[in-house]
Amino acid sequence: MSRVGVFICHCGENIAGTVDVAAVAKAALDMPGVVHAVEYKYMCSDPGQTMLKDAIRDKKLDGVVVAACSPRMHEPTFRRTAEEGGINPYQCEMANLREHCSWVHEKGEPTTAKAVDLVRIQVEKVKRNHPLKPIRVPITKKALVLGGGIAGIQAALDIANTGSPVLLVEKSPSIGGHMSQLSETFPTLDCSQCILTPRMVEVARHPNITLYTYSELEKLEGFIGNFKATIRKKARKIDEKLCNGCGVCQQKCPVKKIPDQFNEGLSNRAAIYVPFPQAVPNKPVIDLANCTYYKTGKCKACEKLCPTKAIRFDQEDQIEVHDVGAVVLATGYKTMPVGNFSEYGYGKYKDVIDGMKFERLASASGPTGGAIKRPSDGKTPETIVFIACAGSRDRLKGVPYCSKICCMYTAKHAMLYQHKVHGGKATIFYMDIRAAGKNYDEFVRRAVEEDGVKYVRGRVSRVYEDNGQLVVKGVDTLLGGEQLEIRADMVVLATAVQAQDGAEELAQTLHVSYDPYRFFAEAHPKLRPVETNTAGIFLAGACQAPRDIPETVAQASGAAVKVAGLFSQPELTREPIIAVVDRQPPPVFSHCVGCFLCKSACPYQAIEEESIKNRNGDVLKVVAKVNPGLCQGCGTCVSTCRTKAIDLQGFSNEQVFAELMSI
Amino acid sequence: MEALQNKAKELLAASAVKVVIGYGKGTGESRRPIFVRAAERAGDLVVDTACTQNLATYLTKAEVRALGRIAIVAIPSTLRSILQLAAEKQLREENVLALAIVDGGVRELATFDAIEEAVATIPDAIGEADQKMIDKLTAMSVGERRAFWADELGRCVKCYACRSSCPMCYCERCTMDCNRPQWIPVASHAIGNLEYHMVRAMHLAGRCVECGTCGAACPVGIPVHLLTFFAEQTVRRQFGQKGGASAKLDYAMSTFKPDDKETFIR
Amino acid sequence: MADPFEPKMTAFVCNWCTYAGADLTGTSRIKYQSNVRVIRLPCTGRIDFMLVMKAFSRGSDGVIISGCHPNDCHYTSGNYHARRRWMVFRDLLDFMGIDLRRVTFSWVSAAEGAKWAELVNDATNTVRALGPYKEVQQLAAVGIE
Amino acid sequence: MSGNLATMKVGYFPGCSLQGSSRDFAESLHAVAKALSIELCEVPEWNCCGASSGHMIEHLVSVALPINVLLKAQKAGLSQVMAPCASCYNRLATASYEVANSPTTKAQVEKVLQTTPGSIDKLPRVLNVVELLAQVAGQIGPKVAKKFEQTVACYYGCLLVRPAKITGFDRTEDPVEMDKLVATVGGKSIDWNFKTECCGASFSVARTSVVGRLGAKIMRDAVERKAEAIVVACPMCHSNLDLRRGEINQRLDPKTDIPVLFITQVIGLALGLPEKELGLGRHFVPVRFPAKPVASPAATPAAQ
Amino acid sequence: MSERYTITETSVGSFLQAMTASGRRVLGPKLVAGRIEIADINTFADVVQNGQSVVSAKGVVFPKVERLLKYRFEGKNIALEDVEPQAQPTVLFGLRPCEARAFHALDVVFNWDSKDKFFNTRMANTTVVGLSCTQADESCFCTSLGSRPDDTQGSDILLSPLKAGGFVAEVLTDKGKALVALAKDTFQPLADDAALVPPATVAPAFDAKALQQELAAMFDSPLWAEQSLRCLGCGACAFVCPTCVCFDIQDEADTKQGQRLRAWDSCGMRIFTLHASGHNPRDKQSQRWRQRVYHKFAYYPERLGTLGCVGCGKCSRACPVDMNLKQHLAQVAEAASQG
Repeated sequence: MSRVGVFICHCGENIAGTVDVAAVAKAALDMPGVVHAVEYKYMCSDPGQTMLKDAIRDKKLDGVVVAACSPRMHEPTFRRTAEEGGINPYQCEMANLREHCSWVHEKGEPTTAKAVDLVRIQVEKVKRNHPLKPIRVPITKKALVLGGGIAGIQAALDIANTGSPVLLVEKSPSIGGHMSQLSETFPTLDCSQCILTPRMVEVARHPNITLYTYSELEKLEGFIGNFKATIRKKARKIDEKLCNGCGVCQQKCPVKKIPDQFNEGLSNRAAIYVPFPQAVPNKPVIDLANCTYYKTGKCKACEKLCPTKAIRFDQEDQIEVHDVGAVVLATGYKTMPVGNFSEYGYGKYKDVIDGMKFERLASASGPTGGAIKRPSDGKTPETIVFIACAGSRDRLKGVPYCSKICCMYTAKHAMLYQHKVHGGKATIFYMDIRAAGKNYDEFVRRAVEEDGVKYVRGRVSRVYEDNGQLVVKGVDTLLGGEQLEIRADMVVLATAVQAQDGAEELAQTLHVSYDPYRFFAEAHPKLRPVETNTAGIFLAGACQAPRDIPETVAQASGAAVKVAGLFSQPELTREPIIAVVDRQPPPVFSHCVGCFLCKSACPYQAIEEESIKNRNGDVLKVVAKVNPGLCQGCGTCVSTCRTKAIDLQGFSNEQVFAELMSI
Repeated sequence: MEALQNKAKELLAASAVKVVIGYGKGTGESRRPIFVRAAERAGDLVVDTACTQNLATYLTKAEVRALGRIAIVAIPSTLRSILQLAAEKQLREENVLALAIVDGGVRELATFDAIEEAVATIPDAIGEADQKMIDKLTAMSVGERRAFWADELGRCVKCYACRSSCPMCYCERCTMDCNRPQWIPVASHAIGNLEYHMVRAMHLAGRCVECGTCGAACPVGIPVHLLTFFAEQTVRRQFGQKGGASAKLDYAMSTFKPDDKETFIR
Repeated sequence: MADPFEPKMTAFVCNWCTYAGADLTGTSRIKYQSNVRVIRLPCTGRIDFMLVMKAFSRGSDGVIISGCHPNDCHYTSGNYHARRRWMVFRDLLDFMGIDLRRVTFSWVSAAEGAKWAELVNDATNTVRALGPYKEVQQLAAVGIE
Repeated sequence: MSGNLATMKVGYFPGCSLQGSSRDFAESLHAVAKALSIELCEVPEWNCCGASSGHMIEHLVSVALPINVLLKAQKAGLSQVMAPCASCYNRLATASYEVANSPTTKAQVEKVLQTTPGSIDKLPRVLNVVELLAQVAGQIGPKVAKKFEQTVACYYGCLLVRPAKITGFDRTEDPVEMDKLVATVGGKSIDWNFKTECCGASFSVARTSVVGRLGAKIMRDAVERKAEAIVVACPMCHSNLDLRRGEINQRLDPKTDIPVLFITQVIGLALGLPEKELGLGRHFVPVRFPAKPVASPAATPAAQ
Repeated sequence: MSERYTITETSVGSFLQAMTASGRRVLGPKLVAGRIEIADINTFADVVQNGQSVVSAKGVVFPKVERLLKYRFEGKNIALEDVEPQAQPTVLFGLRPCEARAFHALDVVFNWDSKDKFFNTRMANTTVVGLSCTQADESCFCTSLGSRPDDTQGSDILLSPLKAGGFVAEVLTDKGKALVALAKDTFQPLADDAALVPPATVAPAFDAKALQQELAAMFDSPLWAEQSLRCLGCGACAFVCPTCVCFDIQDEADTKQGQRLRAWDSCGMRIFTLHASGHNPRDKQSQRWRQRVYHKFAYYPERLGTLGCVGCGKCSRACPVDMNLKQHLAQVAEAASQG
């Protein structure tokens, strides 16, 4: 027979003013199993808590019900007190006499009656509580960062600087991401590469960072603190140790006419190449699709001429498996393919380009050395039109969301154009100008007021060529919806930002959820923006939603702190409110029949299959097993289980049933 | 019938299977499940319209499994049972061979894929009389329905013939037998019976193969199968999923769609 | 004159949205009828359908079930599973003759203190109008000699 | 799409114009359909689609009228209904869309159409003429008797492909289906920029000056890009560019006399059908290749 | 020495009325929705004269659920409340002789050591009017158990149909006399030439006495596994059986009150012998099936001096997988004879 103590709090007048606490105490004393019931002005006060502790000792209580405010308020407090009093903290329950009773009902008999019921419910529950131990899970203090753009770089550096090792995995041959392609950055107009390159180098040099470029994550198993990551290092066909990045191979390679992705196809590269001069690592990679040797079996010019003999045609992909404790997703974004905007003539007319191409044109390291020349004939465009929201906020043919960065970079483009082409005329068609951010609106104003960029509020219906001249046909909604036809030398489309290719597959490999646009979903839109719903996996940058550089960097540091926080603990301790599958002595072993319907019900992939074997190792039964590291304690499996073999600690069938029976 | 007997003889002779579960002659005109373990007994197998019991129930019985690889004479619902049992990891492909009765002849279905194909051709329809009864019930007022079931379930003696004969009720410990807490009263009084049959129907929603064997098994003639049929139809109507359609798990009650259409939640 | 009938209302709510919402009702001092007794569970996904039937067998005149709005589940999808369960269980209850006007399903978020009060009042009034759930409560005596 | 032509049966909704101003469209359509063994079943007791007047005055009427037609078609066992007139097509499609997407509208329509048998839930699919021909494009190629070796400008106008959520056919802003058809019969279609510009539509009668101005832009671009003919799939586009050519030419220099053909006529010619059957004689701008340049402003023809 | 009368069918009607008038509840085999149930008998026409009810009449003296006691929690104390069986005087009219005999098998258990108040009160208030069978089916085997379709044991009055219509009423006990006294004038003295409809012929399939001996040596026979392979382990057989007496005692309680119930149970079910440890001495269906046979045909006669079976065959008819007890026992006997 259990010995329960009931402690009723007046909460000053908050409870006692409405509920007859003395009557509640008296009634409680009559409840089977209750050996002690008192009321007190403030249970949460020091004397209150001391009272509780003393009672536990003196009355040899094995269960405690504190009838006071909401458990969401003080449960931790009183559980700690109960523990100090010498019983298991989970032998303490709270009856919510304030939020759920005294504050919401009128003074009177029915309200006191309800208070008594609320106490009885918890008494019945606590009588069936079992001592629980917090769950302890070891942590591998090594982080995996996916994506070597600015987000990944920032996160990797911040984590590495806290002293934990980091694996930085980038699928392309160099880190740097989109930012390395940008010319200058809003709202300060400082050169993108000038601020990025030092960070890239720092990553390469950092003792705690292992860099995996030209590599991809194949598989991620396990759970928070205990992931197993399988990484595929694609064969560069280069011995990175020997290669000194002299670049001879690039010069000597006979194949030269391959559109250069880094320059958005505005220039060409060789079949063996370093993506860009500041690439980290500064080691080339052989593009198998275009290499003469791989196509014809002859050539090997690079091999012959390499001064350090670093070329390895026989090199194979390598698979490496690493234990990591946390993962930061920083896989970035892509810009929308403009194919479905044929009315803008992209792809049809050479001089209709997208924002990223313009970045390369405007970049000092770009194919034109930063001079704005139009692709068709290299002529400097005297009139240029920018079309904002090419795909963004377009439910029909594009994406319904706002890509966030276009307003700013379009303003920047126009500004750069005005700076580089004196007397040039830049016009921007826009829907709305969204320039929220430090110094952002000022920046746009500057474009309008100082650089004389012409903003036209309206959409463009079509871009067409009228004997060799581009004509942009649009409407100016501010001037009474008058149709405009602007003859332009060049048109730049601010194409929408989209989730990276393969985001969906990656999300599934990692079991993180994603939104309808394949951006990774944060655990809570406001309060947990850098966490995913999968413990131990965090988000940084544009893989979560369109982001600009400052936000990306801030978020990356945020994610890094989450990782550091996790790694700062000796081991993971979690509330033991988790599901457990029963285990019975032979011949039953468990009441689980192994139908595993619970498995698909679990939001956390926490349910595993366990084979129960005899001494000779023959499998006697395959039953479910809950991974305490993954289980979050929702209990969905419990109500899915027909045989009642799964139960939820802290909200067990017996407890809930008893609560119901006590009403 | 000969076709089946020959097939059984051949399988047993070649000991491709250790037992053929089928129908044999029972008391009077009735048919009973039989277990043919020797080629020379294959002649005992009977196939006719009286063979309506879903024999899949035996596939999960330890005593039967112990005999070795099983060939089972299968009516459509038996095939669905096999798939559902497979989806619930209760059955391995190599342990069972379905002998489907198709217009008198017999078709050997050795793989789950083959069974899936066969099942795909089964129309989603229950017996006409049963459907009529369900429609009649749904047309009643809620009070009339309560009265109907109070009367029917009043006869229930909790012999659990429905549960024991159901191929999907293979749990070693049924909810009914849980006593900490005692979810369902053991006694077969009105509440106990109501709760028992409610739980059974819910546990079969999305898993029921609509064989009606439970109803047929009831010694006091309670149409308990209407409850599971109704639950199964509800699942099909609302989620388009059904029990025993595939050997891969697709259990409506442990999956969801964010846009499941519901109108009653305020 | 005999006491007017006061319905016994039992509520099953999730800890993160509705229970917190009900807390907010309290902190905002919004008054509602005191008939309801709340049983707190981590998630609507944890609510075993039998609890609902049991509540009636045990003499409740009405039942309230409430949790996080779709998309807001603290456990990402517990409420979606729960919703499916109710979609089927509700139909079954109805088919077996249980009066659905006595079962109220709702999503009440942690921010919807007012909604909780409204919900409880509406449900309680509905059931009060329907009267005690004799039809089921009487069953308790049936079949025992 | 639909494989065996022999069995292809499509509902046919003529609407007012195909019996009046655009008989040539009707004739060529039937001729081509016959040649491609498509059975056009006129929707029994069809009624006005409610275009222009209808939907400007009373929304419910503008939806109920087309739905009534579709119900009749449904009763006649037709799974697809083809409306050659772009305006009819647009009304029918819009109506189907509305009842499918607005329960309220659906309820209202069901109320007013109580007497018409059938179920609004499974209405026949609505097609325009290009859509239909696109379906059987595969069968046209082999049947070509003499290649239609002209360079044309395919002009879609506004109603055929817009609004996209309703028509759900072709690329809204930059359609290509007609161009593809022209290609299949050996023709060449120019890449131009007025494919979906407004032709003035029903101003054709009310304010011809508008038609003149808009038409001129369209014709200019087409001619500059060396089009020898305009190909349309809409009675209004046709009459505006053909019947109102005088009005248009007043704003053009040089003036142009390139003919305006219905896509059905183009295909008909390629299939080697006699000009008479294709109603080529009914055009105001004579169908000649190459069109001879006009000297004087063409007098606006007297109304017939 | 028993009294014998004749009674016409119409007089039976008035006899029934007299019983009801005397405040007795009259139950008997009656056709309800195509099933024979033990239900209220109002007129003679209600009585089904041949064929077996699905569920036996056992429930009249041993209900499927009966309340043994009630209690309330008053503060920390428990207030017990004894309940008396409400035993309305009952006549079981037109009962099959086999069922009539079955009450003895219950009696020996309920009065084995302690006397069961509930059973005895109900029994004392029950009068059995048997009716000889003139038809039987493939599941009947009373004759194999040394009984007859017109056996008088267990009946207070036994009716046997006359060729000429009406019945011979053999009044066997004081209870019977008391019943007759209610409508003495409906009975006529028995004429010497009264010719009975010959009772049903039930060919003996085995000899129960011999079987009891044989079973001693057959505990480990493979036959049990063989026969029970198709057994589903449900309780249908036990719950329709007129002699099965196993019950379960259950408390149904909450924080305010509770009651103790006695409910039918069956040895065919797996959990019947399941220990708390998880160990189950009768884990296999074959063991449970064997137990059922031994209990009725070996242990009963050994310990209680009577068979635990009356050969009514209800179990065979109720079984969802056609476990035919008669056939199975015959099989056992045969196996035994072959040694």
